[in-house]
Amino acid sequence: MGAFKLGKMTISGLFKQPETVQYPVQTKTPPTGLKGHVTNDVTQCILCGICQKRCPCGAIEVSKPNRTWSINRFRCVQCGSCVRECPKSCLIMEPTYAPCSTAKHVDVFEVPEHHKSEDVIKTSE
Amino acid sequence: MATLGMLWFLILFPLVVAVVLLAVRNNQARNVIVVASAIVIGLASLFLVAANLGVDYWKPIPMASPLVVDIICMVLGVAIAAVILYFGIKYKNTLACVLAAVQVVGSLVFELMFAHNVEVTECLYLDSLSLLMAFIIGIVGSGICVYALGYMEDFQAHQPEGAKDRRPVFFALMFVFLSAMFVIIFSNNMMWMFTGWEVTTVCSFLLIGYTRTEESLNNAFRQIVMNLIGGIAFLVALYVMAIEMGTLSLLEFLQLGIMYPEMVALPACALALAGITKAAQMPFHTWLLGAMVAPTPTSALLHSSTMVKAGVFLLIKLAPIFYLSQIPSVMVILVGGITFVLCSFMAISQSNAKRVLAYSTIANLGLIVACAGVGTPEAVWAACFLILFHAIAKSLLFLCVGTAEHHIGSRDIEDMDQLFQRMPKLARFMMLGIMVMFIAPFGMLIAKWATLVSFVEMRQVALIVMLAFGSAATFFFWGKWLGKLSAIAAEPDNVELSVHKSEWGSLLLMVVLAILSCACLPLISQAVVDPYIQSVYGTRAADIQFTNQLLAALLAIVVIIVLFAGVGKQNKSKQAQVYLAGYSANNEQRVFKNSLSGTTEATMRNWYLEGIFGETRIRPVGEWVCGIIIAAAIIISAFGTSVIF
Amino acid sequence: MTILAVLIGTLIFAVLAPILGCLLAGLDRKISARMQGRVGPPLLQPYYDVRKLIEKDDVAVNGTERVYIICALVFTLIAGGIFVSGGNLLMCIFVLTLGALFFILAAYCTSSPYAQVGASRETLQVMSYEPMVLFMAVAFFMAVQAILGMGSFDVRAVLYLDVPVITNIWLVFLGFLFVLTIKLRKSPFDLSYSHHAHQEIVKGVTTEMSGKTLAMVEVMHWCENVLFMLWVALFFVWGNPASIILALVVVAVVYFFEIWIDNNFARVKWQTMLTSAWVVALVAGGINIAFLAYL
Amino acid sequence: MSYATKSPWVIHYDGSSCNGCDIEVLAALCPGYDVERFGIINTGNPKHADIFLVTGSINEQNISVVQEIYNQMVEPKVVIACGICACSAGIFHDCYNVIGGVDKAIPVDVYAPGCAVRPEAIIDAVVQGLAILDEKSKALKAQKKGA
Amino acid sequence: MGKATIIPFGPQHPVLPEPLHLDLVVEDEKVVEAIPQIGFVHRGLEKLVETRDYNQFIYVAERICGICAFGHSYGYAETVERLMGVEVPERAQYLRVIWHELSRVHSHILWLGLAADAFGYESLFMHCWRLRERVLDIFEKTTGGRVIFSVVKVGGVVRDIDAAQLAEIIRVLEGIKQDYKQIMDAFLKDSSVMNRTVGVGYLSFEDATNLSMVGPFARASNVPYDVRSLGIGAYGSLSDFEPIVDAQGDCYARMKVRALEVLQSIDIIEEMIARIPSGDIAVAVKGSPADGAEAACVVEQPRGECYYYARGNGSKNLERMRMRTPTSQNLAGMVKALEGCDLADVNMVILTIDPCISCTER
Amino acid sequence: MGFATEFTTITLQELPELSNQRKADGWRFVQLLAVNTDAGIDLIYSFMKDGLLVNSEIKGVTKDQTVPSITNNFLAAFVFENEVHDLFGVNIEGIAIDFGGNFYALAQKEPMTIISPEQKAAREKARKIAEAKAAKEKASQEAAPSEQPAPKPEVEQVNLEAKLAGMDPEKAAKVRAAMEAKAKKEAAAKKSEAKTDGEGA
Ligand code: SF4
Ligand code: SF4
Ligand code: SF4
Ligand code: SF4
Ligand code: SF4
Ligand code: SF4
Ligand code: SF4
Ligand code: SF4
Repeated sequence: MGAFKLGKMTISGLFKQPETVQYPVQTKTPPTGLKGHVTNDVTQCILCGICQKRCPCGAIEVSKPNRTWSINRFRCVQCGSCVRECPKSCLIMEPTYAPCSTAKHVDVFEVPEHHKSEDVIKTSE
Repeated sequence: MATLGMLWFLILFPLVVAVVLLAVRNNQARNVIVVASAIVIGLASLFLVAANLGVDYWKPIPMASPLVVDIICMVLGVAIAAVILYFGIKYKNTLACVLAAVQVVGSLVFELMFAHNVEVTECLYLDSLSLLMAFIIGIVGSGICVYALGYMEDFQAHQPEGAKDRRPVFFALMFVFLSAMFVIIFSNNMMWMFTGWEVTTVCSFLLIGYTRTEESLNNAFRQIVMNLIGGIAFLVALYVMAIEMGTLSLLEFLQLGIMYPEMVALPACALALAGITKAAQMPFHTWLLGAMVAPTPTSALLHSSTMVKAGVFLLIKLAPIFYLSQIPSVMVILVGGITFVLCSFMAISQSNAKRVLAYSTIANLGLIVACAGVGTPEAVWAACFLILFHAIAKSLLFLCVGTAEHHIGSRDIEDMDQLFQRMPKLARFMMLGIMVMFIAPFGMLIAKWATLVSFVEMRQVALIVMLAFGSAATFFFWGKWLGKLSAIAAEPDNVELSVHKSEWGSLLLMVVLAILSCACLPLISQAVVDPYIQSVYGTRAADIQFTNQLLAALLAIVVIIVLFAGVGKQNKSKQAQVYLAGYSANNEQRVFKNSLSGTTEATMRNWYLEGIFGETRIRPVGEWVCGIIIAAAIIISAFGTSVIF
Repeated sequence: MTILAVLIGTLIFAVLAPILGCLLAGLDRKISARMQGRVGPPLLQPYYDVRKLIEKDDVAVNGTERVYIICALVFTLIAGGIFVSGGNLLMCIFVLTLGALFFILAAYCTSSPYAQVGASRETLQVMSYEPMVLFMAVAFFMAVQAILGMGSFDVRAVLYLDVPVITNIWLVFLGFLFVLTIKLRKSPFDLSYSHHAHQEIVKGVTTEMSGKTLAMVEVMHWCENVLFMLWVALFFVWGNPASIILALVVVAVVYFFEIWIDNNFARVKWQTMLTSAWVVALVAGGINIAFLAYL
Repeated sequence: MSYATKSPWVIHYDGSSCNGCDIEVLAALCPGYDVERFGIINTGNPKHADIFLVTGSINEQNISVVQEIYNQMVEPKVVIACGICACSAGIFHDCYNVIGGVDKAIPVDVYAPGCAVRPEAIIDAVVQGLAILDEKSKALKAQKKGA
Repeated sequence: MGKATIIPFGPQHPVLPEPLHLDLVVEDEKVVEAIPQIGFVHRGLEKLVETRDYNQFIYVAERICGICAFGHSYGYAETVERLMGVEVPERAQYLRVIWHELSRVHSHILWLGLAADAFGYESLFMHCWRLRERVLDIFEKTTGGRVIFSVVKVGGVVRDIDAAQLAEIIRVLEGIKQDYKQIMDAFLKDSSVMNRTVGVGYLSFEDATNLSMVGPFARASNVPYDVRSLGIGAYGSLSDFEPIVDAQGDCYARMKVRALEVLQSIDIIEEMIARIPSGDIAVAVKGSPADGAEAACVVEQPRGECYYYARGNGSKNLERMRMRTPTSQNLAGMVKALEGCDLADVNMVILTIDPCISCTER
Repeated sequence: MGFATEFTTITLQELPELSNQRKADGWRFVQLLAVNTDAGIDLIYSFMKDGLLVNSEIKGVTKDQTVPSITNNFLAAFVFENEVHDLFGVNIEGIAIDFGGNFYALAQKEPMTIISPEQKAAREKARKIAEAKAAKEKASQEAAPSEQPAPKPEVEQVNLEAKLAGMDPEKAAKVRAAMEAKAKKEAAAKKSEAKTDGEGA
């Protein structure tokens, strides 16, 4: 029993620096591996579609004919499984979260043609 | 002499009307008679007040006690006892019979053996306090009689088919009652006063038992038993006065009392006990609660705003004695104070509007009693205002409750939700009545304020404490009732269109009185109350500076304007829904979806704090404490008296 | 005291109290935040809040609510005016209570379950603190009497004293501090509606209020708080002008103490509030008054 | 700037969130991020709120609740969908009892992605929402003047 | 006497962090009747096994709830591993326990904060959440997420915690402990807190057993049941484990049990870190669960025992996945504990079962 | 204390007896769950005592059968009984707190009994695998079971048609279109899956 059990902590709060991260003035340094948002190093991507298949949310769409790799960031739950499963390790989990927006949209990446990719598929087949 | 005539007129005219009414069985005719005589009585008392405004002296009106009157008194005494005995035997209530027998024997012995030796030269008198009372009885009382017309019509309509229409008796009783009240306030001869005292007791007995149901009879007998005890105490006082002091004149008694305070301790105590029973103080408060079974609100109203006033009237008259005489003073102060605080507490636990009103009545009477007990000019000033405002506000409230009861079918406060919309005018009247009862700047609170000041000046610490807690409780129970009334929701049916004209008339009268009395508080103080104080104490008393009174009056007017002109209108804001946790079914009617996929209305029940302020917890405490105080005071004073003589 | 003085006092109070009250509220939030280990809002945040509320759309459950709130605000200002003009302390208390009643009615009139429960609690709160407040006034009277030889409820009487009333009624002062927490709506007594911490009755009394109405409620609370602080100051002022400085210091300490209390208590239930407030009133008020009366 | 932007009071409703986003909304109010720095107060009462933070997706049973809260908020008001579920129903979009993101029930002004949405993202979203609030507030003022 | 006060409580209500509806009937603020309704969060995610294979479903499973998200991914993985007969490397098991106990620390501190909010003690709430933020920092550094981590997979975990980080965890936890002890004092010894919790929402031992209550809710009624004492996974290697119980059965006891469990969890983490073996963090899982194969498992979530059931059908998708969460089990006890409490206690009593409607309804 | 699980099968008639027995012996009710199968709904009641988790299974409860509630013994079951009623359409009689089918407000009635195309396909595939496995085992004892070839689209088609026969034509058409797309994707996916599985180690 007794009162003011928190008294010391409340008073000392007045003299201590608050533990607040004063975002946006101040930002925490993102630790390695922070699950922010997924980007694609399109120079490596071979449009194999594995990421699309592995994604539990259907957030990724790979279109071979259009040579596009697109991601719906308003659907991606940052589980990272696409990153782990990509055979080319071209997906990167950037440690910054996807920006807010007043409208939902899909980020489309054009994947350039590159010759090596054909080889890779062949070797792995 | 004109004044003497007026007094006689006020006493006798209602009696005549009563006799006439007994004979009239035609509704129409009764209505005309009642309205007309009520107007006559009202005007007469107004005239009396106007003619004697500012009388700051005792105004005994010389008139030897005519033998006729003495004989009438005696006959009446016997008749009263006979009535009680008749009912007591019929309904097998031994206690009532015994008490009635004691009383009739006592008074016969007294009159035949002792009273003749004592000559009272001035049988009637008039002072400003009587004026105030006359005003209340004449205006409020007759207003009630008018109200009763419409009310009793509805009441009769609600009775089972073929029930006997006893309305002639009812109305006759009402007028007899008025007459008896006038007797009490105008009589200098204590013998007469005693007779009037007993007549009110019996009238109220008959009115309470009007419906002849078991409950009403029980309550009627409780009333009669308690008041007979008071009556016997009155009689004891008369004996002492006649034997020891050789006077039956109120004035002389008071003068003697002021000179020899120890000598009058016993009669003062006995009279105080009489006043306490009549004013329904603890432990006798239950009779007033029981009186609430009588046809609402008529008899309740008589009890609450008039009859009980006889008790406090007597006590205020005795105030100068209390000021000087220790024992009766302590007894009255404590009983009044304790009654005030405990009954205010118990009012919290009540949901029946009439019981709340009854408790509040008892509590306020307690305060008046305590003021009388303190006996300073300031306290008496406060007491006078308490009487005035209480009478007006309470009658307004009783009338409102009665009308509401007939139109919403319940006298439970819980059923008065949203009365603001269902009966817009009535609800505002009721709200006004409630506000006058408990909140500054209205009359009751200004009077309470004066009470507080007088207590502080007299260093009555116990009373200050009781007043503080009692007032806090008062705020709570009135506040929650007020809240009930003021709620607004979709409730389209306006059910007040069928209210009788006579009811509106009386209601309006009370409202106007309430407003006027609040707004004219400074005037009333100067014209009526101050003169009385002056006459008794030789000083002016108002504890509350004139500017404060004025400020209060101004604020009261503001509130009244807001109440009648400001609220209830739709302003230009957009209509919003109330918050029902996001789960409305019909927001207008406060209906939400419930857990079992149906719908439920969100309702609100007031707080009753049964566990703290419940009757069963508090009542025994009050009854025992007050009972012991009274017994102790009487025993000590009786002992003291016997030592002195 | 004349009516005119009250009028002038009210005007002065109506201008100054909101400003001071707003700053006080801002400071309160800032200090509370720091006590909770966070940064807190800007000092003028209460002002921004009220300005925003005024800008909001005009929406109401019914047209009556705002009328009651206007009354509540006006009576609070008048109560302040009475005090500032040196008027009667009891009158000041009564008029403030009238304001409280209108505030309660405003909540009741909405027929909203949460607002009504809040209003019930508010009524109970008034019942809880009222005795102590009355005792404060009575004790003030008696203390003035003890010092001057003549009692008075008038606030301006302090100017004629040679010692502050606190010397006679420190016990009452302590009791008053206790109920002050109820009046300031601070934890542990923030039952009827709370500025912070989520409550089982949503926003209690103010649940249905929005926009300008809510803005008025906020302003009313600022004014109330200033008035309460003036009451506190009253205990420490006497004929010497320097005493005002002492009073200001005391007010600052008291307010800080209230903030600290606010940050160190769980909200009590009504049973505890009622009984503790009454016991404190009875003990602190009763004893002190008895002391003054019989000595 | 209108004052609306200096005192954005919020209300939070948990649509059918997994709690992940809820606690992040609360965390934003707590010392770690302390959004009261911007004058934000979590009111818990639609009548007092300017910004509606919805977490979780919309389903059969809560759609009416979300709509009711929205309707009870006083103009000007802004809706922020917090988290993937609120934006698009995310990983649950094909559940049999899920209708979709919050935009299926009420107009959404800002979408804050993240599973769970990070407090920083909530702050960003509120800042974006403030601009919209400001516009709406001005529009309301103009409309009032016009009327 | 008269009618009753009937209040709709929720689904949107400031004291309810989650949607739950109660029809409250109160008299003078005393609760006469309280009928709960849930269903506002029901998504139907158990049916998602049909469209997510057993590897993907773990991301659904951890989104059953964002507070013990880790526990769900852990319980799910454990069950599927049992279904398929997979042996998880020891280091992975230890890591799972470390994260799981960290989750309990964060969850309990979070709960304590909410409880403080429920009885109107704002600064205590704030201080709890201030501390919790430090636990979240650990999560962020070791998993990349603050509340949802996605670090478990069937067969192990996807991330290791290196020695430096483990040391860091110990350091942070020691720091937390210091502040936490003061906060715990406020919860357990402050008279104003005790005033609001002692004797409130009482549930007897008999009721708790008859109603099959689980978790701290049951332990506060002296039921010594804690899944961790069954020694599943790395819990089996704990030197000693005694469930924390209290016989008082009221809100105070529940608070106390949780408050003490925070310290217990910190001890467990420290022991795990001290003894963690080196080695692989995952094994490869091949093939599909057999048709008709069944497995069940229980995990002690912060809120109590959580039951998992999986049935295979021979494909990569499970035939049925089922989680029975502690809250759904404890609802009956909540209704019981609500009887006769005060309106002001309603949120406190509801909170003391630490309800997670999200996982109850899935 | 160790932890063990056990699965037993009981009949519907034995349920009250089981519940009484468990109550009498001081077991703790753990949960009730349902699984939708072709034969009806499987109900699994779990009880626990001293670390032993026993799951008693009632196979294939059909719509016309009524299951007695066990809330008389285990009140905590009311949540699950209501849930099983709402989601699986099992008739449960005498639930202590019966929400009468309104425990959840749902877009579809009894959603858990709707067999989605995915589930259908998965079951089909599983059946094929099992068949193939059985065939293989019969054919040669020495060969270890290995990856199956993807099910032949034709076979799936046949099965699908059988299932769709009962549906209304419009819905059937939709499902059919979906299935076609699905089948195509599946075929492509099968390959990649095989590959990643191989690489995962
Ligand atoms: S070619 Fe290989 S990598 Fe590309 S889609 Fe087919 S299986 Fe996948
Ligand atoms: S995010 Fe939505 S569409 Fe994609 S897999 Fe999850 S549930 Fe399906
Ligand atoms: S991180 Fe997860 S959810 Fe996001 S795109 Fe990759 S797999 Fe899909
Ligand atoms: S898995 Fe990698 S390589 Fe394949 S499509 Fe996705 S990003 Fe490109
Ligand atoms: S309302 Fe009731 S009490 Fe009044 S007259 Fe009618 S029946 Fe009698
Ligand atoms: S609203 Fe809630 S979170 Fe915000 S300050 Fe108040 S208690 Fe804290
Ligand atoms: S977005 Fe993620 S964390 Fe947020 S509610 Fe949805 S599943 Fe939970
Ligand atoms: S018990 Fe609650 S916190 Fe834990 S998983 Fe379930 S919903 Fe989440």
